[in-house]
Amino acid sequence: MIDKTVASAQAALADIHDGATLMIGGFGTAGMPSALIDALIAQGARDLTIVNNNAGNGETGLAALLKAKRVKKIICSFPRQTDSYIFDALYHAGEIELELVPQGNLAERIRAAGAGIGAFFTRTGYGTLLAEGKETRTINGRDYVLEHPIHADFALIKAERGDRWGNLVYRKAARNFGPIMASAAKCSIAQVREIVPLGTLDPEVIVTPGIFVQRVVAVDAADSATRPQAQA
Amino acid sequence: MIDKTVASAQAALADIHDGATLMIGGFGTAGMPSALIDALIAQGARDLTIVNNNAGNGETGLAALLKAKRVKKIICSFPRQTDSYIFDALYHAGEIELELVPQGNLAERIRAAGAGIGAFFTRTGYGTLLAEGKETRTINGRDYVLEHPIHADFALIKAERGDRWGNLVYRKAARNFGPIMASAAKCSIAQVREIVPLGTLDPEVIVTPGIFVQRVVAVDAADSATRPQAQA
Amino acid sequence: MKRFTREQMATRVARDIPEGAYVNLGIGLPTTVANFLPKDREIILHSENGVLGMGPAPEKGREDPDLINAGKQPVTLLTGGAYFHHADSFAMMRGGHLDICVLGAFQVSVAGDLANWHTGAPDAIPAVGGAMDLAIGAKSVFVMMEHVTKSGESKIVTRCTYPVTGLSCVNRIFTDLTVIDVTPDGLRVIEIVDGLSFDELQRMTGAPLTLSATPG
Amino acid sequence: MKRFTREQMATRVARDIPEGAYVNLGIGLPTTVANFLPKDREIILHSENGVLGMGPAPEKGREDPDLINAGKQPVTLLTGGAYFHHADSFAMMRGGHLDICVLGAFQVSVAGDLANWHTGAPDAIPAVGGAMDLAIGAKSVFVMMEHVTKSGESKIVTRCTYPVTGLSCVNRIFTDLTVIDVTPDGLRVIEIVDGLSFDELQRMTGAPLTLSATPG
Repeated sequence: MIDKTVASAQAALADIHDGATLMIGGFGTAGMPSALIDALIAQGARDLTIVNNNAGNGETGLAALLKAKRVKKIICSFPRQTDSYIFDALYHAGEIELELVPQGNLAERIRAAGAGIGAFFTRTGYGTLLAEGKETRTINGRDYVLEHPIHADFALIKAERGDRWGNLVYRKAARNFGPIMASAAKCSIAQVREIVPLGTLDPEVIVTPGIFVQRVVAVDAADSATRPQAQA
Repeated sequence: MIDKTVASAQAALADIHDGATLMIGGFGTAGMPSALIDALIAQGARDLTIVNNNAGNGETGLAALLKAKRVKKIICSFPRQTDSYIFDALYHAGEIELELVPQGNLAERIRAAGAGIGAFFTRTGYGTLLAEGKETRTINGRDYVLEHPIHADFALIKAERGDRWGNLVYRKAARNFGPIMASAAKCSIAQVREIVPLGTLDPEVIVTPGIFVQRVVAVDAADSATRPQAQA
Repeated sequence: MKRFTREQMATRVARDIPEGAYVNLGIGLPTTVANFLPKDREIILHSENGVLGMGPAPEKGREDPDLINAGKQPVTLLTGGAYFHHADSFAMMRGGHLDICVLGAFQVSVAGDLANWHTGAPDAIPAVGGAMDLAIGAKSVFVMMEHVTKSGESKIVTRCTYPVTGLSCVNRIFTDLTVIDVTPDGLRVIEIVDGLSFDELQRMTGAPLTLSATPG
Repeated sequence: MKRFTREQMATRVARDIPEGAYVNLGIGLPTTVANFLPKDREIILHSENGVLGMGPAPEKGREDPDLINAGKQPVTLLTGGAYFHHADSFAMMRGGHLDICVLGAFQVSVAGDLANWHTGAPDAIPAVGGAMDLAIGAKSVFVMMEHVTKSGESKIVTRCTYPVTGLSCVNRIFTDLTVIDVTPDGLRVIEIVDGLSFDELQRMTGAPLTLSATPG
């Protein structure tokens, strides 16, 4: 019997190696897999390359991972935020490498990795600093830049519910990078609020089919600090 | 008030011009928008370029459009079927042009058009007749072919339910090309079994957000000849 | 000197957003346009983080951390809205499906080049987000900005000195002094704040202007 | 001469599909493998038209025209299955997410080149479907075919004479006479039908074979 559920975040992350490339879901804190990140900090892997939209908020989640000096390089679109002071300090100290990618190119490069695309021409970034040194081409009178896929060893994502086949559904705008990151990593690990019996998730409504997910771990509701008291 | 619903298939297709490129949803007859195709035959537009996975089955739907000699060219992956005799005869008579595209390249080229991609490198087709004359490139030791997007003037698709904003949900494997074709055409027209009030479709479950759809038309259940008597 | 207030600017931008438009409002000043959209128009707001049909901020205490806008502020969803993932969301932006986006700017050039993501200062941490995707992807790009910097320099320029976000992408500029169309023939003024002459406006602007034959 | 029956071939292929595998079965003979999968293994079948977790044919009278396989035959969905659109479905195939695909073939070469979509006859209407995507996309490509054509020619060749579907893509060949691994060192026989010698097999095969040290 297929059973992708794992008993704990600790067990789910046991084989993450030093130097690994990790995609971490979320847009700010929405969709950020905080329980997995906490377990990753405890696990100890270092020299990580992290792919995320941002570079951490406050001192929890991704920011805590940065603070623990586990991250060699970050690939993101929007590191600078009002509460990104941990990243800011590391960056100014030259202790972290930054690859800044326009958000749409970030999403498309992740999607390309999952879809087997070798490279693609995009208009985004053409003529800007972020396309410097990159191949360009004019197609039907419009200018494009060639961008390559971003693959990862692991993806750490947050979903709302999952089953033993790895099927996932998300909650509102916490979906964001989860589905595409799941498709782009060799091993995708989803933190979910609830593991449900196979068949509970409507086949019309599953957002990430289990083929893209290797491990599913339920985290305590109490752990999901970002859950609202009342739903808006 | 936004209202993308249209009273009839006839009205929905009134402005399709001779020489237009049309995407038509469906994989075989599953997801084929038969009511729209019937209305298109009545409407009379000719010299059409059709993008579909197949080239018609029997004498209804797409096959009937071919039989009426309205199609100049077809872009598809699998024209030859046991019941594709209308296409077969036109093809052997030299009365229709065929662009044969591997199915995954067809899907990806349609998706690329909707997503603003200028071109992409794909492994599919490399070294085969279907890549002859196309640019190739080796990326990380693997060989790729460059493929370009397929845009359309109109997309004719079939969905299960739609609302006045154009939001759509599909039914089982009839979903197939619908969502990507909707995104790739200047004007996308969806035939639905039922138009529902705005808000009926769960925002987590909408497959095609209304931004990709310009017109929605409900067709009589009786018209949907392919509906099962009992659901499997 | 008289200037359009921020509310007047937002109202003016909102006036140019028609019924049924799909619109993305950038972070900062553009976000405020949402509060001034005519109530009799159905306008569908897109948020890059996977939301179409974004509604206003929730009541206090009803915030949901899973439902935020691009600026990470809590929002709501209108009836008819939908959620989707990031690649689909950016396909909407990059594939030309948005009718209008409204962006802030450091500079806009005569050619419609936009600079709004980076001052180029060596110690600044660069951050771009979805700005470059919006700049090249929306059918119409509106810029909303002060006409001059705090030190009095024109933000409308012959050539951007800040790093650009996109080339030849801006269609209309809304400042606290004027509304200007970016055309192949140059910058055409279609509206000026009351009490300011065209010549005075030209003197405060770092690129040549022409007066539209049919001012709006 | 003794040969594996079609049922034996399908059973043999099925034996090489492990618990938990994501598998696509091509049109024709490969489709029959579904009927021989070991009952004690959970194996997830993919259909290119947007189905994961495809189940067997429905009972008579329970067919649903919206739920078909790649061959357009009615199927069912297993508990835990899912539907998705065509680009997502082919992303699974092209992105290397399928563990195994099983395809029919006209010819397979020593290098693992596959020819299965087109005879090359000038009057033939070409049709390719998803064959080229499966050939390059699945982690393992199994070919299932008769060992020789009706006229007795080997379908295993030094070089394909039919138009190829993909280059260096086949991993294992199941014929009615043998099971062969395609390796960088050439074709290694891992199984032969009872009563047929290696030498006899080699004589019926249009490319050099070696006998595996550890025949399966």
